[in-house]
Amino acid sequence: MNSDPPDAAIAPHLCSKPVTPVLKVENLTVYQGTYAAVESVSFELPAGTNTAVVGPNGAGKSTLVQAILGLLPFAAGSVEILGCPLARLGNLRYQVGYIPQNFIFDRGFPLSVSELVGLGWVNHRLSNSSQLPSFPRWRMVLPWQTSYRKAAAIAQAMERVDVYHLRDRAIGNLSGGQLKRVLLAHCLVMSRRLLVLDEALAGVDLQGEADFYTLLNQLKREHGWTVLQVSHDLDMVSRHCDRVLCLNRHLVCQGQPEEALSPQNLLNAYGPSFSRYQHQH
Amino acid sequence: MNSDPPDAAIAPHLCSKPVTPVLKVENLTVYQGTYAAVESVSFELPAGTNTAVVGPNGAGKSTLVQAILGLLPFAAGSVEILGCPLARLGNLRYQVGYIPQNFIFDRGFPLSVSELVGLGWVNHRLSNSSQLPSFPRWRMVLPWQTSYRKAAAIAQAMERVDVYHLRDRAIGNLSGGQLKRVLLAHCLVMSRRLLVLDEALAGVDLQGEADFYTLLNQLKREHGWTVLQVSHDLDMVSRHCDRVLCLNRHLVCQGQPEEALSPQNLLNAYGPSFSRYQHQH
Amino acid sequence: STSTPDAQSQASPETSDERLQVIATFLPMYLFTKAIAGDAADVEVLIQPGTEVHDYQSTPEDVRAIAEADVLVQNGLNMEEFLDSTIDSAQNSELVVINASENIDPVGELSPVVFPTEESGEAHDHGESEAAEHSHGEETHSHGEETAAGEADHSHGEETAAASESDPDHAEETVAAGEATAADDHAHDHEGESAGGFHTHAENPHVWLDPVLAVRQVETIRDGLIEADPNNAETYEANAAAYIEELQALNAEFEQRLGAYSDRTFISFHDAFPYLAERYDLQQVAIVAIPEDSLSPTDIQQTVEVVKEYDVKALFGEPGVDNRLLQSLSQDLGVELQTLDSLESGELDPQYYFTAMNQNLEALETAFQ
Amino acid sequence: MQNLIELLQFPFMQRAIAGGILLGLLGGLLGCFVTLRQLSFFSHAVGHAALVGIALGVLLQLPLNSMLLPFTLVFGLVVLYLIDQTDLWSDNVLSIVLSGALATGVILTSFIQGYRGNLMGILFGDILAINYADLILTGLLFLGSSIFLLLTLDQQILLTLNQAIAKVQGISVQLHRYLFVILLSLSVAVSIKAVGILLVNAFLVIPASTAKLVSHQFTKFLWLSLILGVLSSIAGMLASGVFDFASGPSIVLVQFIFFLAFLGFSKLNRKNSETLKKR
Amino acid sequence: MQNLIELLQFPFMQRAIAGGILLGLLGGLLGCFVTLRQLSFFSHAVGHAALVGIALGVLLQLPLNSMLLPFTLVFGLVVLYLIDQTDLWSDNVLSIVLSGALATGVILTSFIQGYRGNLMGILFGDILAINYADLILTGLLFLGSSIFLLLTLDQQILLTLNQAIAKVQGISVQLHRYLFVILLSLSVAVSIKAVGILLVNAFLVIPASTAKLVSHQFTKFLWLSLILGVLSSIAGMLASGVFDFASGPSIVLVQFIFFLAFLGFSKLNRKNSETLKKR
Ligand SMILES: Nc1ncnc2c1ncn2[C@@H]1O[C@H](COP(=O)(O)OP(=O)(O)OP(=O)(O)O)[C@@H](O)[C@H]1O
Ligand SMILES: Nc1ncnc2c1ncn2[C@@H]1O[C@H](COP(=O)(O)OP(=O)(O)OP(=O)(O)O)[C@@H](O)[C@H]1O
Ligand SMILES: [Mg+2]
Ligand SMILES: [Mg+2]
Ligand SMILES: [Zn+2]
Repeated sequence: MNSDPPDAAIAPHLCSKPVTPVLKVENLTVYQGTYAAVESVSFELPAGTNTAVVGPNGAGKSTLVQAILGLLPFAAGSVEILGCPLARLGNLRYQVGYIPQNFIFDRGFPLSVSELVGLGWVNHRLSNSSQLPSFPRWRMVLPWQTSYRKAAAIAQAMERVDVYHLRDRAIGNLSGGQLKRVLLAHCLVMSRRLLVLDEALAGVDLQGEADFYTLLNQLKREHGWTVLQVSHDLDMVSRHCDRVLCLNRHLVCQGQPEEALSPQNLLNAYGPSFSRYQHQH
Repeated sequence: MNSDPPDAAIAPHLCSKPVTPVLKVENLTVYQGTYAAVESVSFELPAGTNTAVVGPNGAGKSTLVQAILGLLPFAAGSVEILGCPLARLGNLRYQVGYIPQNFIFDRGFPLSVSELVGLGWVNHRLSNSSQLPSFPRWRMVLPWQTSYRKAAAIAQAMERVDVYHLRDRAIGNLSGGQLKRVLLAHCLVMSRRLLVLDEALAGVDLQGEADFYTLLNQLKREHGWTVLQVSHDLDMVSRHCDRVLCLNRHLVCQGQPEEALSPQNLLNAYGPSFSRYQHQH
Repeated sequence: STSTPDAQSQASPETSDERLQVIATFLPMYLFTKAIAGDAADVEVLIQPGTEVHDYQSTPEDVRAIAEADVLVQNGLNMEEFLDSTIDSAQNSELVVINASENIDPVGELSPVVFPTEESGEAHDHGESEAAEHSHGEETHSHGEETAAGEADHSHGEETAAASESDPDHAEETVAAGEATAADDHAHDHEGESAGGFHTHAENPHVWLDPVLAVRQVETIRDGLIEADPNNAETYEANAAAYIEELQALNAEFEQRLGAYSDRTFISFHDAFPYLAERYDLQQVAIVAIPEDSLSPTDIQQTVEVVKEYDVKALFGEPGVDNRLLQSLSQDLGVELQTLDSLESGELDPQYYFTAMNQNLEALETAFQ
Repeated sequence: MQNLIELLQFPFMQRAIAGGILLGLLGGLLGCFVTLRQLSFFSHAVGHAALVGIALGVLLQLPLNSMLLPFTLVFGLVVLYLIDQTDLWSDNVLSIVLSGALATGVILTSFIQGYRGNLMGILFGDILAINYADLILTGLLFLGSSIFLLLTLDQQILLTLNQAIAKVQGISVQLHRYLFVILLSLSVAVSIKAVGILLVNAFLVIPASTAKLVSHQFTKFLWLSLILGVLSSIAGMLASGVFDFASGPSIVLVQFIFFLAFLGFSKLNRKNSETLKKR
Repeated sequence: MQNLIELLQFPFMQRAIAGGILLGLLGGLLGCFVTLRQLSFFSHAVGHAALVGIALGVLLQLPLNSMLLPFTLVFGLVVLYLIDQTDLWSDNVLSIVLSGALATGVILTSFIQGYRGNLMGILFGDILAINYADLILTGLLFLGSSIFLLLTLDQQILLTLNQAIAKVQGISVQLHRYLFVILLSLSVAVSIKAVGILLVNAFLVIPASTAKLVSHQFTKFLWLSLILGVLSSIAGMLASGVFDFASGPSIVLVQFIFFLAFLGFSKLNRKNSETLKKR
C-alpha cells in the first residue's frame, strides 16, 4: 500500500495533483529577529519517506520546521504541503502532526493524558483513520457518532508508545520522557500524511526510541506516512532514515544517509572543529 | 592534582572529614504526590568520578536527583554532600552545580547570555576558583575587587562550551541546544565539587557533546570535580563514565559501565520487553 | 418560577404592624424623618452612616424592609440614584416615595472650584457670580424635569413659586439675575446642558446643609408622612413644627453670627456647601467637585491665591477623613485646618443635626475672623 | 430559619437566587478559560477602565448605558492585541492598559461641566437589584457561550495549552482568542451592570480556580467549576438571608471559603497519604 | 509657560516633583521584579483589599493609619503563601484574595455603627498633597530597597529566573521572596497614602514593562526602568502644569505614552530590518 490516493479523491482540493511531493520547500529564507536563521533552502519530501534534518546547535533546524508549518513568517520562498500553499491548506491541516522542541505549558493545566491524546483527533468527515474501518462517506458525522472510534484510537495510540498506564494522570505530573511519549501518542491518534518531529525523541529512553522507529517504519510502509524529523543522534538517523538534510543556515547537503553523513559533509555542516568528534568515534 | 583539600581547610566545616565521599545517599525514598518514585536507594560518589544514572522513562531519575539537591522533600533516608547533611551545607552549596531536565523560564526575561553565565559566580571569600590564581585569604572580598576575575571566568566558561559569540544575546532568543550550552557555562564559571546534570546534553549537538565530555574528563582529572549525570545515551555513558547506576524506582544495579550495562542488568532495569532494543543494536 | 405579587401582598400585611414603616435613605434624611415621626412611626436608615455610599451592597433584610415599608424618604437630586434599581427590585407598588428636595431649586453649576484669576477682583461682587449660578441651575433643572417626568410631576412654575414664598427677597434677586445673564451666558449654557444630558448627580445634592432648605425638606417630608398616614397627622405637625422652629433658630444664629464678618470666603475640600454659602452670602471655594477627584496644579495654585487674597484663616476638611492635601496646604500657608461636617455620617439622633451645624458655625467663624 | 423561608417568598430574593445561579454557570464556564489564559483581572480592569468610556459618553452626550458594552469590547481587543505584540505577561498588559485608561478617564472627566457626582455609579450593581431583563440576558449569554465553547471545546483546550500545536492542527487560534475575548467582554458588560464589579470578578475567578486545585481532567474541571459556581451562589444567598449580610459579598465569601476548604483538603490528602506510605 | 514658571515656585509643586522623582526611582527599581514575578496587580489588589484592614481598625478602635501597613503586609504574605501552596498563577491568587478580602471588608463595614468618615478616603492620596514626611519616608525606602536589591541582585535575578537553580546555588529562595514582598508591601503602604492607588500601580508596572520591551540585558533593563520612571514623573508634572490636567493621571498618561512609543519603535525597528534584508 502506498500514499492513500482515496483521501485526495474525497477531498477534491484544488491544489492536490495526483503525484505531488508531500512537502515542497523552495528557496525558503526565514528571519529570527534580524538574523537570517535559514537562507534559501529548497527540498522536497516524497510520500512515504523518513527524512532527518541534522546540523549543529543554532543551525536553524527548528526555525526551518516552524516556518514550514506556518508558525513563523518567512521572508522569501514558498512552502507547499500536499501540493497546497500553506495558507490554502484549510481542512487538510489536521493531516499534519507536529511535536515542538520545547513543549511549554502550564504545569497546573487540568488535563489528563488521555484527554491530551484525544485532542489530536479531529472529528472530520474526511478523516480516514487507517487503523479503523472507514465509515460511509456520504453521512454527516456528529461528535457522538465517532466517540467509540475516538476512544479506541486514543487507547491504541497510547499503547503504541507505552503510556496507556498513565492515561488518567495529569499531564503536569509526567516525567520528561513520559511527556514526549504522550505527545507522540497525540500525533499517532489519527492518520497523518506528514509528521514533523523536532527532537521528539530527545529524552525518550532507548526502548521507547527503538519502538518508535519501528512504528514509524511500519506507518511509513503500510500507510504512506511521511516523516520530517530533527535529530542530533546521527547513529539513529543513519540507521532509520531514508534521507538526510544537513543544515547550517544553508542546506549544506542532502541525500541518502551514507553519503550525506560522510565525514566531508559533516565537516561542512558542523564546521572545521568537527574533526574532534570524528576522532573519538 | 586531586580533590582540593585546601578548600576543606579554609572552610572549617564541622562535618567535613578528611576522606569523605562527595555524595552519600542512604536508603532514600521519595514520593511524587502519592507515588513512591524512588524507593530505598543507597550509593556513594567518591571524589573525581563521573557517574551516570540510567533507567527507563519515569524510573525516578530526575526525582532522585532533585531529592539529593534538596529540591524535593524525601520521606525516608539521608543525603550527605561533602560530608554534610543537606540542611547544614550552608555556604558550601555553591560548590554544587545543577542543570535541570527542563529549564523553564520566561522567554521575555531581559537577561543576556553573559549575565546568565555570570549568575553562576558566587562572590565568596571561600570561592577558590581553580582556573584563576586564588587571592589572599585574609582579605574581605568586595564585589568590585573580583570583577575582573569574574569577567575572565565568564569569558572562559563561555568559550569552553562555544557560546562566546552569543554573549550579548537575550537568553529568550537562543535555540534549544544553545540554551543547554549556556547552562553548562553557568555551571563551569567557577570551580565546583559536584556537578549534577539531568539530561544536560540532550539537545546539544554531537560536537558539543563530545567537547563537553572531554572537558569533564579534564576537570575531573585535574581539579577533582565529581559528576552525577542522568542520561539516556548508553553509548556515551559506557564510553565516558566511570560508574553507572541503573535505576527503576529501586537501584537495580551499580558498577563499572561494562558490568552495569550488561544485557541482563538492562533487562532488569528496562523490563522484559527491552530485548527488542538489544536485538536491533 | 413565576413572579409572585400574591406572595408579596400576603407578606406585607402580615409583617407590617399598625404603625407606619418608614425608611430613610441616609443620615440627614433619617434625622429629619425621625424628628417628625417621633414615636408615631418606625423609622429605619438604609445606609448606615459611615458606609461609603458606593461600597453599599444591600442585604436581603434591607430590600425586604423596602418591600414592606409604607414610605421611603430620599433626598433626591440623584443622591440615591444607585438605589433606584434596588428599590425597583423590591417591587413595592404601594411604597410612597418622598423626595425631600422636590420643592427645591438645585444648584447645577459648580461652585467656583477653579477660581479664575482675572475675575478674582470681581469676585467680591457675589451678586454676579450668584446670578450665574442660578441661571445654570435653572437650565439644568428644567432639563432634569423633562426626563424625570414620572415621579415628581410638579410644574416648574409652582416650584419657583414655592421657593419665592418662603424667601421672597432672595427669590426676586434670583429671577432678576437669571434674566439678566441668560443672554450673556448663552454659550456657557450649552455646556451646562451637555452636563445635564448626563443624569448622574448633575445637580449638587447637598441641600440639607442649608437650614432654610432643611426647613423645606422637613415640610416636604411632613406632608408626605401625613398623606401616607393621616391618623397621626397631628403628631407629625407638632413634631415638625418644633423641629422647624429649631431650624429657624439655627438659621437666625447663622445669619446673626456670620453677618458680623466682611470677608466671607472659605475653602472646603469638595463642593458640599454651595447651598449654605448661598444662603449666608458666603463664598465657598471648593478645591475639587467630589472627593475622588484628582487635582491639577492650577487648582491648588488658585486655592493658594484665594487664601492670600482673602486672608482666609482656615481650610475645611471633613471629620474623620485624613485629608493630606489640606494638611500640607495648611502647613504651607500657615492656616488652620478645621472640619466642616457635611452630615453624611454621624450619630442617629435628630439633635445631631444641630450639634453638627453649630460646630460648623463655630468653625466658619474662626475662618472669617 | 423562619425568616429565611419568608424571605424566599419575595420575588427579589427569587430573582437574586436565579441570577446567582445563572452567573454561577456563566462565570464557571468562562472562568475555566479565564484562569488558564491568565485573564483573572480582566473583569476588574475593565470595570475600572470603564471610566474613560463613561466620561466619553458624557462628553459626547451619548446615553451612558450604551457606552459600557462598546468600551468593554474595545478594551478587550486592545489588551489582546498588546499581549500578541509583546513578550509581556497578560496581567502586566492588563495592568498597563487599566492604568492608561483610568488616567485618561480621570482627565476626561475634568472636561465635564457642572457637578458630576461619582461617574462610576454604573458599575456598582447589586445582586438584589437584578431584574428580569438582566436574568434573560444572562441566560441567553450562558446559552450562547456554552454552545460556542462546548462545540469548540477541543480547539479551546488545545489553543490554551499550546498555541503552536493548535495552529498546526488547523485551529484558527487568533479567531478563537478574539471570539473568546468578545464573549468575555459581553458577559462582563452585562453582568457588571447587574451585580457589580466585585461579584463579576469573583464569579469568573474563584470557582474555576477552586476546581483547578483538585482536577486532573478537563471535563471534571469544567463540571466542578460550574457546580461550585452554582452552589456558592445558592449557599451565599441563603447565608446572607440567615445572617443578614449583604448578599453579593456573602456569595463571594462562600466562594472564598470553598477555595480554602478545597485547598486544605488537597493538602491534607497529600499529607495523609505520605505519612501512610512512610510507615 | 509663564504660568508654569510661577507654579514651579510653589512649595507644593516642588514637593510633588520631588515626590514624583523618588517614586519613579522606587517604582522603577521594585517594578523590575514586580513585572518579572507577575505581581503587576499586587498594589492594586492591596489597595482594594485594604478595606478589610480599615474596617477592622474601626471596629477594634485602632488608629486607622496604623492599620494600613500591617494589613498590607499580611495581604502580601497570604498571597505569597497561597502562590507557594498551589499551582495557580500569581494573578489568579491575587484576584482571589482581593475578592475575598473586599467581600469581608464590605460585610465588616456593616457592623460599624455611627463611624464618621470615609473608609476608603485613606487610600486616596494625591501627588500634589505629598508632604515632607512622605518624601523622607519614600527616600528612605528607596535607599533601603536599592541597598538590599543591589547587594543581592544576582540572587534576586536567579531566583526570579528559575527557583530550582537558585536553591541549588544556596540562595534562600523563600527568605528572599518573602523579604521582597515585605519591601513591596512597605512601599505600597507608604506610597498609596501619599499618591493614591492609581499612581502607585502605574509606577510599579509601566516603566519596568516599557524597559522590558526593548531590553536584552538586565542591567540595561534596570537602568532604563529607573530613568523612565523619573523622566515620566517630571514630564507628567510639567504637562499637568501646562495643560492644567490633574497631576497624577498626567504622569500615568506620560508613562503610557512612553510605553506605546517604545512598543511602536521596537516593532518598526524589526519591520525595517526585515524589509531591508528582504531585498
Ligand atoms: N505529582 C505526581 N504524582 C504522581 N506521580 C508523579 C508525579 N510527578 C511525577 N510522577 C511520576 O514519578 C515518576 C518519576 O518521575 P521522574 O521525573 O523522576 O522520571 P525520570 O526517571 O526522570 O524520567 P525521564 O527519563 O522521563 O526524565 C514518573 O513515573 C512520574 O510519572
Ligand atoms: N529572536 C532572535 N533574534 C536573533 N536570533 C535568534 C532569535 N531567535 C533565534 N535566534 C537564532 O536563530 C538561530 C536558529 O535557531 P534554531 O532554534 O532554529 O536552531 P536549531 O537548529 O533548532 O538549534 P538546536 O539544535 O539548538 O535546537 C540560532 O542561532 C538562534 O540563536
Ligand atoms: Mg531546535
Ligand atoms: Mg527525568
Ligand atoms: Zn481595582
